[in-house]
Amino acid sequence: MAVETDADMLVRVQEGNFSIDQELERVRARSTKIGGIAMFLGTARDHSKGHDVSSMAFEHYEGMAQKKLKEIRERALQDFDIIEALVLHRYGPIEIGENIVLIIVGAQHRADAFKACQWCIDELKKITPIWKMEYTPQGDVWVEEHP
Amino acid sequence: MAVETDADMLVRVQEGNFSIDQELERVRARSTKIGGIAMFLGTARDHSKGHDVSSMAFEHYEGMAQKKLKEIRERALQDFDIIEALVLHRYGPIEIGENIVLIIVGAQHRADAFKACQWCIDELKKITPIWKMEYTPQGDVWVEEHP
Amino acid sequence: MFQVRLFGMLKTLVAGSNMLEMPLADGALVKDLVDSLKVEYPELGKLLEQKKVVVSVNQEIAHWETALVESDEIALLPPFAGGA
Amino acid sequence: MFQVRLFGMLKTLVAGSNMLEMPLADGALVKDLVDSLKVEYPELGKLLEQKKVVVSVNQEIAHWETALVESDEIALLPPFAGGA
Repeated sequence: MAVETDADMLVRVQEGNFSIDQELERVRARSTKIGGIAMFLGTARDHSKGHDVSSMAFEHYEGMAQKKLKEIRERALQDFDIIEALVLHRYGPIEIGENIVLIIVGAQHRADAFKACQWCIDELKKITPIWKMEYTPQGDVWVEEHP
Repeated sequence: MAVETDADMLVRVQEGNFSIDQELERVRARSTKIGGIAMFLGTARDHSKGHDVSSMAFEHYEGMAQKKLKEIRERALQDFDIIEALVLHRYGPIEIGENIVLIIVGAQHRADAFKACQWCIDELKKITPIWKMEYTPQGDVWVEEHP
Repeated sequence: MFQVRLFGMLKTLVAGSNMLEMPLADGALVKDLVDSLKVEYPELGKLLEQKKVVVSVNQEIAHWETALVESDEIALLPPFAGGA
Repeated sequence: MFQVRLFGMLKTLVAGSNMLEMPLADGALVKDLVDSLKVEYPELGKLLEQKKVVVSVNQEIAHWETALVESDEIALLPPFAGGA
């Protein structure tokens, strides 16, 4: 599979869906030393904090969101013993069951890959200017995950 | 994507490669309550404990290997707050960079998915009768990961 | 006039607008902006006061002592909720 | 004759064969099998003694006190190395 592997493709905020196989190719193409790849895929649940959700939409701060995801990738590469990391987040309307966010971390060993992958998604939630609107039977709600 | 989702497809030892997107479909199709999916993909490294590796091959104990992977999936479903788990391992010759093992765990929340995914791969290495032959410039070696 | 971008639920506090304008002098601090907002948009002011909403300047989270110029890209950011 | 399956590096200890046969009586214990193996295949016996190789009976790891019958599926398992 021929895919672009430049750093810009490894950090993206995009409206459309993504293929995990294709994104994986970008990471594994970086080195034949990769032996363990940890991934996190966030998907749209039909339920949230006790209420039903019919669909959702994400809004991002164009520019700053990309900048923060880039920071996350760079800090992960610096602070963990890993070889490559990819961080993607979608924006716009998203149906139940669809992909929202993807983190892929390739390392020589699995423990490092897992640690870095968990750190990336935790950090993404903390520092990335992205907001979620949930459409529920009771109305539309902006979600405050970290009040 | 139409894929089989019966339990047999969620635990497999197979010779051929697999598509992560297709395997993911089996897990996410189980419930719209899934919000976090943690995955581990093990790939063939060209380097191992200080020596080069040109390719490898896995041998498994047919029957017992499947039985142990099934046990791992069932214990994961029982012991962790997760919704579905998939465990695949390849056997036969595998080239550098190729897929070897895949774990996918779907949960409502990401922390549970990560914990169970890590447990599955750790447990797989401990209890599954699978052996690795490494082909190296110095000759062929049976690898003893847990001597 | 300083332009201030609004995101997420903050837009609902300002009649659905994603931007507001505040009259400030170059060199004003973020806390001066917050003080002005408290007067014009009490609900917004309260969220800023409680640090539930943070101010970013040129795409970085700003301190209340950060000095502003009119060409700065200023935004008010409610709690983030990305990542699923 | 009891048939004993061999996996991984164990085959290299028995001239590349993936199976060996041992004369044992029904009701013999796993430790009796190990004792016989120590005589016939000293290298294999040593690995069993050191617990580097375990015995499985009907696809479950067996204790040394497990009793065997000829129809059991018996195997010798060297250290596992699956999972990448």
